[in-house]
This record gives sequence, structure tokens and C-alpha cells, in this order.
Amino acid sequence: MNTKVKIAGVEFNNPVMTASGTFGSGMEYAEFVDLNKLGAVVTKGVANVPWEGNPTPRVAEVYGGMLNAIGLQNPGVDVFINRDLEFLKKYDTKVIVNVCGKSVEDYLEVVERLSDEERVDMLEINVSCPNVKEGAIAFGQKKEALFDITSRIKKVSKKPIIMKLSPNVTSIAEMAKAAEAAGADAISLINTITGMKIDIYKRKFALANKTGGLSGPAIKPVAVRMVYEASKAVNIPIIGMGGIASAEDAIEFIMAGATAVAVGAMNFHDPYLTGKVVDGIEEYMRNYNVDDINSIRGIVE
Amino acid sequence: MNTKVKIAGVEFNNPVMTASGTFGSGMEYAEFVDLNKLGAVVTKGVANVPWEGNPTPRVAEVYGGMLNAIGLQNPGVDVFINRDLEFLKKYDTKVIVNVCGKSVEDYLEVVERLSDEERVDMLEINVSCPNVKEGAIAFGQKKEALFDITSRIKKVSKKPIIMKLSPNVTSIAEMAKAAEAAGADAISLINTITGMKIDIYKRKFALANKTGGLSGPAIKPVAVRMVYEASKAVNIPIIGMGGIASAEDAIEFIMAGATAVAVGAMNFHDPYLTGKVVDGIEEYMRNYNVDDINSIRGIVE
Amino acid sequence: MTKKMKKEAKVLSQKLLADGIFDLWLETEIARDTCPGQFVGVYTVNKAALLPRPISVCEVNKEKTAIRLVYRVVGTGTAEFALYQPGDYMMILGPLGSGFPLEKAEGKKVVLMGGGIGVPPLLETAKRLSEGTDKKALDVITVMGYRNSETFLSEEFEKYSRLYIASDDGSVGTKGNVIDALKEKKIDCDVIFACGPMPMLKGIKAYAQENGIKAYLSLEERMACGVGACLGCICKTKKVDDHSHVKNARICTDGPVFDADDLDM
Amino acid sequence: MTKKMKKEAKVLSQKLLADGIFDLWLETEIARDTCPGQFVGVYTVNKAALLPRPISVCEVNKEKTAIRLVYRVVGTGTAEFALYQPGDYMMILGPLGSGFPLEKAEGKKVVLMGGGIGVPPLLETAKRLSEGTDKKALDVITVMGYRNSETFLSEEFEKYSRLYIASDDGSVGTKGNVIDALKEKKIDCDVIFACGPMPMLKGIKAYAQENGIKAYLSLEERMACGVGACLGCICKTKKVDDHSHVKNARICTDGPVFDADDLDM
Ligand SMILES: Cc1cc2nc3c(=O)[nH]c(=O)nc-3n(C[C@H](O)[C@H](O)[C@H](O)COP(=O)(O)OP(=O)(O)OC[C@H]3O[C@@H](n4cnc5c(N)ncnc54)[C@H](O)[C@@H]3O)c2cc1C
Ligand SMILES: Cc1cc2nc3c(=O)[nH]c(=O)nc-3n(C[C@H](O)[C@H](O)[C@H](O)COP(=O)(O)OP(=O)(O)OC[C@H]3O[C@@H](n4cnc5c(N)ncnc54)[C@H](O)[C@@H]3O)c2cc1C
Ligand SMILES: Cc1cc2nc3c(=O)[nH]c(=O)nc-3n(C[C@H](O)[C@H](O)[C@H](O)COP(=O)(O)O)c2cc1C
Ligand SMILES: Cc1cc2nc3c(=O)[nH]c(=O)nc-3n(C[C@H](O)[C@H](O)[C@H](O)COP(=O)(O)O)c2cc1C
Ligand code: FES
Ligand code: FES
Repeated sequence: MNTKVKIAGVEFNNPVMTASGTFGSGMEYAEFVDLNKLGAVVTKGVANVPWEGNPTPRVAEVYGGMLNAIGLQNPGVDVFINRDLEFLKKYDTKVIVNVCGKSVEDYLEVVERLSDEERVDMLEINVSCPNVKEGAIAFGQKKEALFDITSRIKKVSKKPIIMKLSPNVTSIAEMAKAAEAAGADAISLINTITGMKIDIYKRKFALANKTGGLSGPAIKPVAVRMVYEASKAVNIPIIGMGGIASAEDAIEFIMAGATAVAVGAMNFHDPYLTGKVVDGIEEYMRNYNVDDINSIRGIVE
Repeated sequence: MNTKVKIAGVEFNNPVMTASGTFGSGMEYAEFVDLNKLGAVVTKGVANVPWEGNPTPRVAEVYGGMLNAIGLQNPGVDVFINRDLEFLKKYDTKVIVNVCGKSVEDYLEVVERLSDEERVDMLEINVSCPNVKEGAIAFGQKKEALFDITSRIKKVSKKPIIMKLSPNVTSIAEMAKAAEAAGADAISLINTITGMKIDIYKRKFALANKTGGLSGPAIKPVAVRMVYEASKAVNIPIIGMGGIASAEDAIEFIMAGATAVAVGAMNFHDPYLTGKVVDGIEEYMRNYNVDDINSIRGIVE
Repeated sequence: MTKKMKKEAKVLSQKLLADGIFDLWLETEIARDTCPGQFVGVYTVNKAALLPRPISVCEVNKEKTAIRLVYRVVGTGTAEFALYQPGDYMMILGPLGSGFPLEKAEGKKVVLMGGGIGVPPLLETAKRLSEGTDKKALDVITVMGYRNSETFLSEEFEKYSRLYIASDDGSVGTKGNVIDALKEKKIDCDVIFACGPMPMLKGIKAYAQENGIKAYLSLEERMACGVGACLGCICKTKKVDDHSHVKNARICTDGPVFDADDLDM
Repeated sequence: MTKKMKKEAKVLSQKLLADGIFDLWLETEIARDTCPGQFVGVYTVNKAALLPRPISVCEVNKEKTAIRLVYRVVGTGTAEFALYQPGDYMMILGPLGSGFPLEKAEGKKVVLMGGGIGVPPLLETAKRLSEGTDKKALDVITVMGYRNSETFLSEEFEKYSRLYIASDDGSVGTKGNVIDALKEKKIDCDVIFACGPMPMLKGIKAYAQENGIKAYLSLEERMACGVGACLGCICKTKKVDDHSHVKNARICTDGPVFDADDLDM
């Protein structure tokens, strides 16, 4: 039985990753899950300098999911390299570093800094965070801007590049194509969908930032559809995510066309989930005679 | 205590309407709810000629909601006038007819036919159904197309026009502005978000149409955010919908900026829901000393 | 027409009838007006699942104002239902749909054919037609198809009918499906009422046409509202349908039982 | 550090303690290593609500490997919890957070100040500091603030401390809040441990600073993960925080108890 998948020459033991921002750099969840068991740890977004993020409340619960407006708080790339990457050296899993920035230059700086780090296997470029005012999502909502930033990053990066796409667009296929045309090695989707919650008793926004990103099982049908549409539009591999809560959900994304999948908000519901998804995929493969996980990719009719 | 709201000169007894396509023309739910109690009955989309709709399965359940790909099956405007409008004459509630078409001419034909019907108070133009291949959603995803169809409909319509917007766009504010600029009397949102479900055991799409529209509580945060954004972008009234399951939800939409609200998929969960929302809004107003429902519109801080 | 309602129903009893098949009695006002072949929508407590599950009424007990549901556990909803204990409450919507046209079997030789989880809806039908509660048939024959020797409800059908059994694995009765049994036993009749998987229903329609028999078939489709409003559950009809004005009838309201001649299968 | 786990916990007892306030004992392994001031994340069965609800540990019974939660019903989650009966199971995540620094009160005069639903987390603290289970204080004084005469848990605090009460409506003890009581009773002390609404905590911080008292405050914020991964629950700190490298500490992991001097409130 083969659960290995390959993306841009990097081989992952299995297709199960962590969704950026929901798993720290793995430290907090190492108590619950053997990180070696995961296909990859995808870290929280890191910028060139420390970011404070947004005021609180930063999270709110909604039906079948949550809203977040963390605002990409992060300690900056230096601390990240010295602490988080150091920590990850103890583990035998692939490492994908999620990169954020406010300007193209910010992104380039982080990408260059991480290019020489051996522990980094790939970079995931977050151009789709709905929670920071400057930059970020703008790159992920206009195909010209996406093309531009992708090609500039590709020029400086020594690591394969995953462009993380925003679902807050009219056509995900066009965005995927723009990323591919600009040389992205892979795409990941979906980031959160912009949402809002109002406390009708306090007459206030539930989040200090007013809007936040919706994630969790509520968004899964949108995510599956976008993975499917993107997979029909491009030839580069896709990492699918959005509401994954079980191995069955992960397989649904793979059948929609994803090469790998990431578990996000549902880690908060079940800190053991990533490990269970790995086991559950193997169980499914055994029960339904799937010898190679790659054989069911995009198999839906 | 005043629950009356006004849209384009039409006065509604209260802000609670039915979301098009989830309530037929009221016949089926008249057994459960006193239609006179509702602000308005918004009918299923009607075209110039009968439409067969899509093959089955047309509906699928998902976490906190459902997907539908009915494909706007309808008996055509003639039957609609003779039967559905006749039926609605028995009731003392406002009637909003939802109009669909495959070409601008289709829409215009239905609008003209309905323009002289006394029982029709307003027309809601569905340019956002994700489930029909031709036309429909295309008008709702490009602001130029939306502007064009809106202005052409406005030219022939003797009834006030509500443009029903698609959430499957990068910027709802731009779409709302285009509708307003073209003369729309009001806008309603959101229609369903395109989604997909895959049966991983059968390796098949859950819907014959592959994709379908996501509705239900799962989409509420997206809908509230879009109503808020639209209300900041335009001055025409907004009818808000998307996942309303209670009076509290309805008030959330009103605080986000909606003048009226519509109950959709949750009618299927609770056929009495529309009536309960009407009662619940009054209860909230009593308990929190709201004298006029119009006073809390857009009041969120 | 009977008034539909959504109401809490009290679980009177629940037991396992066969592998994965449960037998549930519910006390509910809906029992007052339910006809055989009608169904109810059963709601889950699980808030992830919001749509009612259509389950046919298997039997009605008017004295106890109770209905019986026999269902197979296949997913989240039915798995939840299987956990209910006497005294618990379940939310149900009904009665839904139109049921079997008992009058078409009045004074006639009727064969009731059920396959798999299509067996239960025919029990109340058999009872009424044999006892003549509403209409009395001349002769009630039942042909039930099972996967194996777990022939749930068969003793009960024997009380009201001459019963023939078919089983996929041949362990009981005719090896094969219900049509094989019909042919093997050379059963002749005027009317067939049937419920079961689509291939079986198609076979029955063809058989009925060949043999000049009237057939009424109970169909299944994914449903959302259950009351005819959403147009989710249509089936293709030969003629333009009265309600839709296209060739689509709503299974939840115009059916689930249809005259086979009207269907475009 | 104690290992965190997500585990089923068995309800041993549950009773109403005061209007809308429930008193729940749970048998759980988590009890083994829980320190006063720590909390657990309690999950709902309701699948619409997926995030754990943070609830402080009010008391620990090591023999019974049980923890006590005292909570106010304010929304969907707590309303669900109130329905649980002895023998039922609840899913909980814990132990979470760092708890009160008992060592800072060792051999000192400590005042524990709780307001409203901030009262319960201090009970185990009072117990341990007076009995010297971990560390023994020289003197344990408690000042508890209530809305009215429903002074839940007050008899229990009397067992471990000299108790002063404040009530909003003046029906018991000092009319006003806990700081009013502290001033009125001229209580002097070396250290304050406090838990309650933000305005109260701000007041305590100011009071402590004016009077040269060390104060440790337990904060609340909306949480998602509860384990330090999502950065949802931060509070502003004066200095760049060790983990975040910005002036944000995570309440769920670096707290919920903080040295008042470190906080930028
Ligand atoms: C008119 C009618 C009568 C029925 N009578 C019976 C009966 O008496 N006994 C019985 O065991 N089953 C019956 N069924 C099938 C029953 O509705 C499904 O088995 C049940 O809905 C499965 O629900 P679930 O949550 O366990 O499965 P899931 O797969 O988790 O359900 C997901 C969604 O799909 C729907 N769904 C799944 N399977 C079916 C199906 N076969 N038909 C329609 N909707 C489906 C569910 O209602 C739900 O909305 C009937 C179906 C119809 C349409
Ligand atoms: C560290 C900590 C310890 C706590 N200890 C206690 C305690 O011992 N007893 C007690 O009664 N309450 C305590 N609370 C508050 C308690 O967490 C909330 O009252 C509870 O989460 C409300 O859940 P709900 O589903 O009933 O409310 P809802 O309003 O339906 O909850 C919706 C969402 O908001 C969150 N939420 C709502 N209110 C709060 C709040 N005040 N703080 C944090 N999250 C909130 C919920 O967890 C949930 O995610 C504590 C909070 C924190 C942060
Ligand atoms: C609390 C939180 C923080 C997140 N932070 C990031 C981030 O730093 N970078 C990023 O690309 N995506 C971030 N995301 C988005 C997730 O990686 C993921 O794309 C999204 O949540 C959808 O998956 P889910 O539904 O499984 O959570 C964050 C999501 C959450 C819930
Ligand atoms: C079964 C179904 C049919 C629908 N048909 C129509 C339609 O004919 N015209 C239209 O404008 N919207 C249609 N809609 C969209 C709804 O009116 C509404 O915009 C959407 O479902 C979001 O609201 P909800 O989450 O409350 O259902 C339909 C929705 C459903 C679920
Ligand atoms: S299920 Fe809605 S029309 Fe039949
Ligand atoms: S709740 Fe996630 S970091 Fe505290």
C-alpha cells in the first residue's frame, strides 16, 4: 500500500498536512500527535519582522465552524528560524513554511532568508489572508497581482513554491491558472472565506476586526468545489483544505483532485485529528482495495 | 411597536419574507404557516416558458446546510399567473415574484408579462443561480453584465425591481453598486454559494449536476458580511438572507444593514419557521425596548 | 387531504429486526390519518444534519395512535435513530406523500412486491387490503425479496397474505429477485403494488406491461423539504405533469407511489 | 508540565448552586495533575458548536480523580452542560493554562479576590494555600463579590479562609465590589490572586500598585484551540512576550494567570 505523494520533487510520507495557522509550528500539538506521522507540518505564517496581529476578540464560533481575525501575528523570520525550525529538526517530517507580507518586498525578504534553510522543504505563500488590511489578500484577488508576485518570488526562491489561494474570488480557475503561468510549483486552497458575526444583544461585531475568515466543516463544500475546479484548470499539484474533519473528508478532497490535504480548524475540536486522518486514510485504502493513494486522485465521475 | 418596513414605496407588515425557491408559491407551506403573517411571499423563479430543471439527484445534505441544483424548474409564466398568482390572491401579504431567464430577452419577456399583474408587488431578478448552464449567473458575476441587464429590465418594468446578487464574486460591494447605478430599486443577497459533494464510496458526485448551491446556517457568516459590505456601498434597501434559522439570525441581518430578510433552506428543517421568526422579532423588540424595527437597521458598531 | 404537521413523537419501543434493520414504534398524532405507502420525515438531533430523513410508515396502530417505522442503518441519521430508547422523543414531519391507491386493488387480485428495505411499506397495505379496513382485495399475495435468510417481517406478511420469498443467495424461497419468484410461482394477478430498488421497479414495470397488469410503484429520491416546495425529488413522467407543467412529478407529494404507465423510467 | 489530553469524563454529580449557576463533578484522569487556576475545555455534543468551552477548575478531589466545575449558563454550550446527569459522559480537554503561582503566596498574607463567576477558580487555591498541600500561606483571606444574596460557595471559602463578601445590591457584606470591601475592611496583605470581570481586575491592579502589593490576575478571552496554537486568546503585555516576540501573551498557555505588572491593561 502506497500513501506517499510527491509535490514538486518533494516526497511526503502521506498526503496529510496541517493547515497554516492552526497548528503553530507543531510544538503545541506534539503533545497530542506524533509529528513524524504527518506528511508535513505547515507552519503559521511568518513575516520579515514580528507582527502584532489584530486586537481581541480574534475568534468567534459560528455554526459548524469559526471566524478568525488573528491578523497574522508572528515573531518574525529570525525567531522563527532560531526557535521553530530548530524545534522541527527533531522530527522526521517535511516542513512547509507559510510566508506572509504586506508588500512584495516583504515576501521576497522572507523567501530569501528561508531559501538557504535546509530544514525547509517548501514555501507556502499566503496571498489570501482576509484579516490584514495592507497587501496580503489583494495579491490573492487579482490575477495580475497574483501573477506578478508569484513570478517575482519564483525568481528568488531556491525552494519550491506553493501559492495559497483565496476563495473570495469570482473564478478560482483563473487564479489557479495565473499562479501556474507564473511558475508556481503547486497551489493550496482554500484559505478562509470572509465572514462576519454580530452580537445582537451587545449590538457589536463579535470580532474586533469586524470581519474574519470562516473555516471549519461549514466551508467544506465550497472548498471541494474549488479544488475540483482548480484541478481541471491547471496541471500543478493541489493541496486541498477547508473543513476537513475526518479521513473521509480528506479522501473527498483527493477524489476532487488534491494531491495532499491539510487539516485546519478541526484541530481545535480534536487535537488528535491529524493522526486519525492518517490512520483513517490507510483504513479506507485497505477496506476499498486502494493500493496507491495516487490512484484515486481526481477519480470522481 | 412598529415592524413595518418600506422598500421602493411598497410597505411590508414586517421584514420577514420567504427565500425564493424554498417556499414554492406558498401553497405547500400554507398548511404550516399563516401566509398573511409574513412580510412577503417570494415565489420560486419563473421563466417565460416551462423549464425542466436538472436531472436528479438535485439535493444533497452537507454539514449545517444543503446543496441544491434544482436548475430552476418552473411551469412558465402563464401557468404561474393563472395558478400561483390566483392562489396568492386569497392572502393579504405582499408578493414578490422571482424571475429567471437564459437571455436578457427571456427576462424582459417575463418582466413585461408580470408588469400588469396587480397581485405582484415587486420583482426579484435572479441573476445568480449557479445551477443553470446558460446565462443566469453570468449576469451576476460581471458588473458590466449586471449593469446592462438591470438597466434594460428597469426600462420595461412597471414594478419595482430587486436584483438578487451572487456571493460567488470577488467584491459584492462592486456588484451592489453596479445594480444601484443601473437603477435597481433594491438588492437581495445572498444567493447560494457554489459547492460540491463527493460520495467517496461510489466515487461519484452527490449531485447529477456535479456542483450545487450551498445554503443553510453554514453560509450565514458569509451572508451577514456581504449584507454589511453591500449596505456600506449603496443607498438602496437590502433584503438579507443566507442561513436564517431564528429570529436572532434575522435581527443579525437587520443590524448588518438589511431592511428585510428571507428564510430559505431552514424552512425544510422547520416548516413553521417563517412564522416563528415573525413572532421572535416582536419578542426581541419587546424585551429590548426596540419601538421601531427600522431603528436597529445597520446599528452594529 | 390529511393535514401535515411537525411534532414530537414518543418512542414506544425499538428493537433490532435483522442485521442493521430496526423496528421502531412511535406514538404520534400523525398516526390518525396515515395511509399505507405514505412516509414521514424524521429529524436528527445532530445539528450538522438538518434535513428530515424520509422513512415509510410500515404499520399503523390507530388505538395507540402509533406508527411503526422499519429502517436500515445506512448513515448518520439512521445511526442516530437506532440509539433511541422507549420514552425518548423524536421529531417527525408527516404524513407525507400519497400512498398506495387501495381502491385500485378493490375486489381484485393484488400482488404486493417488496425488495430489501422496500418490504416494510407494504405491511400496512397488506393488512388493510386483506382485512378490508378501507378497501378489500379479492386476494392478497405478497412476494418479498431479501438478501439472505434474514427474512424480516415475513411472518407478519403471512398473517395477511399468501407469501412468496425470493433471496439473492437462494437461502430462502426462490433464488433471485421478486420477479424471478413471480415467474417461478406463476402468480397471476390484476394489480401490482411494489416498493424497492430502481432496477427491481423497472423490471416490474416491464413485466406488468407484458402481462397486461396494472402496476403502482413507490419511488425514492433525495429529498429536502418533503412537502413539495423545493422540487428536489422529481421523477420523470411521460406526460407533462399537472403541477410542474414539465415532465416532472414530485415524489414527495405527487408520489411516492405512481402508476407505472405514467413514469418515464 | 502536565500532559494535556482530550478524554471522556464521567459526570459524578450536578446540582444547581444559585440562579443559573451549576455545580458539576467530573471523574477524569485530568484531575491527577491539575493545579488551581488551570482550566479545561469542555466540548458540546451539539455539532453546530465545535470549539471547547473554557471552564476553570473549581476544586480537585485526587482520591476520586475528580474535578469540580462551577459555571454560569450563558449560551448554547453551558445550557447543554446543565442538562447532564450523573453517569453521562462529557468530552473535556485539559489541564489547560498555568494556574496561580502558589509559591508567590508561600509564607505570605494572601488575599484571594473573586467576582461573579470568577469566584469558583479560587476555591482550590484557598484550600491548598490554607492546608499547605503544595505551599502554605501565612494567612488566607478571601474577598468575594456577588450580584446579590446568592453567595454561592461562600460557606466553602469560610472553611479555608477568613471570608469577606461584597454584593452589588448591598444585601450581604459590603455594598459594592471587592475593592470596596478590601478598603472598608482595611485588609492588608502581601499578595493578591484575583479572578473576575475586566473592570474589577483593572481596579485591583491599580489598588495593588498604589499599595505596593503583588497581584496575579486571571484573564478571560475568546479561545479557539485552548493550547496555544491559534493565537486567538492574547492579552497585551508590557514587554515583548517570550513566545510571540511581540507584546502579546497567550492567555490559554502563558496564562490565564498573569503578574499584573506584566500586563498592559
Ligand atoms: C419515500 C421514501 C421512503 C423511504 N422509506 C424507507 C424505509 O421505510 N426504511 C428505510 O430504511 N429507508 C427508507 N428510505 C430511505 C431512507 O430515506 C434513507 O436510508 C435515509 O434517508 C438515510 O439517512 P442517513 O442519514 O442514515 O444516511 P446519510 O447517507 O447520512 O444521509 C445523508 C442525506 O441523504 C439522504 N439519503 C440517503 N439515502 C437516501 C435514500 N435512499 N433515499 C432518500 N434519501 C436518502 C438523507 O435523507 C440525508 O438527507 C426511504 C426513502 C424515501 C425517499
Ligand atoms: C480561562 C477561562 C476560564 C473560565 N472559567 C469559567 C468558569 O469557571 N465558570 C464559568 O461559568 N465560566 C467560565 N469562563 C467563561 C466561559 O468560558 C463562557 O461562559 C462559556 O464559554 C460560554 O459558552 P456558551 O456556549 O454557553 O456561550 P456562547 O455565547 O453560546 O458561546 C459561543 C462561543 O463564545 C465563547 N465564549 C462565550 N463567552 C465567553 C467568555 N466569557 N469567555 C471565553 N469564551 C466565551 C464560547 O466558548 C464559544 O466558543 C471562563 C473563560 C475563560 C477564558
Ligand atoms: C486560527 C487560524 C489561523 C490561520 N492562519 C493562517 C496563516 O497564518 N496563514 C495561512 O495561509 N492560512 C491561515 N489560516 C487558514 C487555514 O490554513 C486554512 O486555509 C483555512 O482555515 C481552511 O481550512 P479549515 O477549514 O480546515 O480550517 C488560518 C486559519 C485559522 C482558523
Ligand atoms: C432548493 C432551493 C431552491 C432555490 N431556488 C431559487 C430560485 O428559484 N431563485 C432564486 O433567486 N434563489 C433560489 N434559491 C436561493 C435562495 O432563495 C436563497 O438565496 C439561498 O438559499 C440562501 O438562503 P438560505 O441559506 O436561507 O437558504 C434556492 C435555494 C434552495 C435551497
Ligand atoms: S423534497 Fe422538496 S419537493 Fe419533494
Ligand atoms: S486559544 Fe488558541 S492560542 Fe489560546
